[in-house]
Amino acid sequence: PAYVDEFNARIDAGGFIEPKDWMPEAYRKTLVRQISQHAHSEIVGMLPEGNWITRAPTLKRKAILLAKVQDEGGHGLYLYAACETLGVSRDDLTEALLSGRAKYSSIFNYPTLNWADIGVIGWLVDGAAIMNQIPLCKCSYGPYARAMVRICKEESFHQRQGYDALLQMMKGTKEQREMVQDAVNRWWWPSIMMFGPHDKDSVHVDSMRWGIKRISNDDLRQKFVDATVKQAEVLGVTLPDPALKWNEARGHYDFGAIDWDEFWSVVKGNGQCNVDRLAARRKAWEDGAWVREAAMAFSAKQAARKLAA
Amino acid sequence: PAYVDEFNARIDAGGFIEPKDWMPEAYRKTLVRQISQHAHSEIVGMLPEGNWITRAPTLKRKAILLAKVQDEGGHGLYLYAACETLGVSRDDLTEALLSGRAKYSSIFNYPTLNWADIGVIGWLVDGAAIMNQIPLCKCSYGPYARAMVRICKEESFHQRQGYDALLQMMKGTKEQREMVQDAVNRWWWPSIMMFGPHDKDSVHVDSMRWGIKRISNDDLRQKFVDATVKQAEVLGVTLPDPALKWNEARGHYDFGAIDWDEFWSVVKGNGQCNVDRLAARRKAWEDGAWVREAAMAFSAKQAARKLAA
Amino acid sequence: MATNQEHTEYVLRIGDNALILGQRLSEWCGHAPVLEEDMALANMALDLIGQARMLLTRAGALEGEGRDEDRLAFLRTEGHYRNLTLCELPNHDFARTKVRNYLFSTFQVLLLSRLVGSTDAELAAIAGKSLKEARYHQQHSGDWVIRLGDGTEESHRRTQEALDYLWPYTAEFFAPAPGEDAIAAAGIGPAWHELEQSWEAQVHPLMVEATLTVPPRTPFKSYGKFGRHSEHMGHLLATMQYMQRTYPDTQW
Amino acid sequence: MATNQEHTEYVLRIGDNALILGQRLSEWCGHAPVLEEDMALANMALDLIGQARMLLTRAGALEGEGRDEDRLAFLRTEGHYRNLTLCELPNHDFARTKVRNYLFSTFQVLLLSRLVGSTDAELAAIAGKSLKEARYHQQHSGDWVIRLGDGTEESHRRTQEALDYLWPYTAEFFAPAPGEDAIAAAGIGPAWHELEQSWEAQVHPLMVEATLTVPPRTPFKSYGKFGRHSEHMGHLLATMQYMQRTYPDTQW
Repeated sequence: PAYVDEFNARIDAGGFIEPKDWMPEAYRKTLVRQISQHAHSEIVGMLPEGNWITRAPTLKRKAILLAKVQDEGGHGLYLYAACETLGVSRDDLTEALLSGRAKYSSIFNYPTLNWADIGVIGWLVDGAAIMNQIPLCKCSYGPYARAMVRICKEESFHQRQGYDALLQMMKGTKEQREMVQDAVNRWWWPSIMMFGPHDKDSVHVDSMRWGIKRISNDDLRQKFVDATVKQAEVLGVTLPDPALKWNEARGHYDFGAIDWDEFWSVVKGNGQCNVDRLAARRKAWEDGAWVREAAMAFSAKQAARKLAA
Repeated sequence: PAYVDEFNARIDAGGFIEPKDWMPEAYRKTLVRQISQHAHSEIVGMLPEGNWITRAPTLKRKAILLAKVQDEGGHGLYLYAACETLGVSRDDLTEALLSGRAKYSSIFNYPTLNWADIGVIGWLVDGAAIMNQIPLCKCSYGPYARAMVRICKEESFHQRQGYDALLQMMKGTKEQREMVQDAVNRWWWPSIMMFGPHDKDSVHVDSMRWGIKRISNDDLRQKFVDATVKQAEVLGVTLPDPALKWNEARGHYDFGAIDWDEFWSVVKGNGQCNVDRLAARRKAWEDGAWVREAAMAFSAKQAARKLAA
Repeated sequence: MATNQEHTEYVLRIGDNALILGQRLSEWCGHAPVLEEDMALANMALDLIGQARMLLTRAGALEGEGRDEDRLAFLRTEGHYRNLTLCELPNHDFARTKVRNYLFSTFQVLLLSRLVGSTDAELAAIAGKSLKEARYHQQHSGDWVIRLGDGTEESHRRTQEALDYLWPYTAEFFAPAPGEDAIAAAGIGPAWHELEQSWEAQVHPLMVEATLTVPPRTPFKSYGKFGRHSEHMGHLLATMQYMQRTYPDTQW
Repeated sequence: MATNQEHTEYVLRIGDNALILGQRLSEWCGHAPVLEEDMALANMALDLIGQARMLLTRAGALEGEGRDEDRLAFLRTEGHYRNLTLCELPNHDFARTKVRNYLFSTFQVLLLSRLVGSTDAELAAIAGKSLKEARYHQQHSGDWVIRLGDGTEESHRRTQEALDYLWPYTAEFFAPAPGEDAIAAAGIGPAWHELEQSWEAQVHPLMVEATLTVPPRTPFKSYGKFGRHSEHMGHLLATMQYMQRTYPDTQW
């Protein structure tokens, strides 16, 4: 029918779909799944970094980290709001997260073990996230695209701050350099895995067709590797992949085989922190139930008072 | 009647009253009050010292402190058991403590603020406790007297350990000596107050008549001061009382006026830790309810199984 | 005339309040009842850490022994911190966190309002920058105290318990501190007892609106601002100082 | 032949288990559900700290760099601790505490039973002294697991949750560690995977008696004994190391 054609034409022309426009149910579902997963990742992602706020080594670093984690909460908010334009409430999304039905980025199931992890998360994890997200700024769903513009801007700032923190540490003591190298060793492969399965194993062809996803996993991953190798050199750290080397013919860096068993194992709940992360979010939610109830009860009272007045 | 005379004769002859013996109700009540208060003090007293177990500076000191706090739990157990011979259950006594009806020694409402506090509690607080308790080893109620014999022996050991820890610290760095002096400054007056109000203000004359209390508050306090001044000199710390000086005529040390307002204020619940101490005990009790219920349920099942077998 | 030491300690008291309460609030991050509060609490922690940085820097300059904000924040021993005991108490639940924020920020607004006119121009400038933040903290936490106090039965009970628990610690706000009169005479800042009446005049009506009962004053005393803290402080410091203690003389 | 370093690390792994679990158990002091458990938990913490002292002293002697029990206990950075991750996990509730103690002490009894015949005579002597304690821990915690598992509905739920939470961490007990084969060949002690069958053979029947379901093995891996810990470890160390970090080179 006409509205299907209109939808397809808009997509093909690179235009935006807005909340009030007609859209296929599968498009809506795909978006809800992807945007909420992204929102949950922001929220769960507050935990590994939050783990170091109380132990940040200087007040300046503490302030930077607090601001960063606060930004992540803000990203979560925009993204939940974008989801709500698709007719799903934030509470429903939260329940899906807490029950384990909804996913979040597996990267946050790795622990933050030393202070350099904070810098490395900024550099590698936020760096990989940005690679993934920049194409989303032009994705076909308007509210999501606009949220991503703002998020990408802030993430770039975080990435630079993370990298700067590492530069400072690499100029410091032997122990600091060891911390950075240790953190890089632990975060490199998980960061590479953030781009998801190889294109040949990827199941989200619809996302491409609908203009939600615009560049393939492998292309993004290659782009990330190419950019990161140089940054690692400047930093003076070794990326933990002996197969990593420049391929003149391809004009790209080759890199070693990814351990997909580990990837799927973490996705399926067997990462080091899956249980603790969800438990922390559940505890926050359950401990806070009385607060949310109180806020609602008070609003109702206020409304009743206004009516009576 | 005859049994009253027999009771009084036994007391006057310095003999022991045993659980099965007849005793005046007021005697029983006084004992329950005093023994349970003492038991509660042992239990609450685990908290200020427990505060430092996880931060003890060496493994040896950690072990000593753990053993000491464990002994205090043991003292609590003997004393509750002595109370139970008077027909009151441990659960009832616990409820009395948690509801605030029963008292415990006010000394445990002061905070432990540096590691030297642990040594000073051993030296001064346990020292004062021993002074108070040695006469109780000959008190007229048999189970209490026997419990006190064992407790006094262990307390003397604790006192010596505490004093040794302080000697070691005084041989150490300037910071360590400052810690010891700071701790002494904070604990001296509260220790002096552990002997209770001046005899002229004391209301427990019956305790004397019944052979529960055998030496007056002021006499015990003087004995403690006399013994402690010399130990302080050996240690090289200053007791925070400018009025403290040898009185040749009395053959005792004179000392300054006690701040009874502070004493009563802490007794009445306004010490620095009254609220936190009771809250900690209440939380332990409430959080542990399911464990106690499980243990009872399991016992009942076991008994039923035995019966059925 | 106020001595340099009195002046330093006066500024330290204000800076340590911000530092230690900021540290406590930052513990909430990722654990708040709603996402908006995760952000609000992180934001307030950030404000306070920012204030602490300026104030400790100023205190270090006054002291003149070359201690910067980080040496002061991380490398003092417990007895040298000058914060109010209230600021170091554990967060406990959301009610206690919000009631504390309200009691403290109300005090802070009054203090900063006076400090903007300080004869210490740097202190005045810091106060000027901080005042807006403190006002927001007061507004935000006051709204929550009302909402929780007048919310459900449970929220009322928890909020009343929070007030009962925290109230005794507020006496310390106004306890005379050494050198305060000289500080006041020099126009550096008020003796804190000067703020008591205005503070009470703001707090009581809000508690009435929140359907809460302000407990009577008792002889309870706390001594954090004199360097004698609660048992909670040592644990807070063990965490906060960990990196600086473990890796001395290191740049981050 | 086992190298000196392999031998040192082997002893460190055993010593750090005792140290870190002892530290965790000591947190219960004054907060247990019944007085008898306050004492039992303190007693077990004391046993473990005692074992840690002997084992770290032995490890320090093997290492030959002059580090005594306290330097090893308090002045290593996180990545140099070799304890099983299980030992560093927070106590959580009484059920998790008891299930952990059972899972760990059952392992420890098997290990110490083998170490009493070690070619390292000092290690053998330490194992001899520690074995009785470990047997008591196993008996005591096993009794509690049964009591809680087969107690009330709530205690069953909590105990099953504890087992579900802790079980994945037990895989680490038996994961091959570098140099273990050489250690075994030298008769110093078993490679820990040798103990797996006996451990499973003891644990499963007890869980059945406790009416609990042992979860299936998953690919979950933890790496504490290789020096890669959980996020909980850093917080434990911040507290435990506080005094030694704050006052370096001081005798206590």
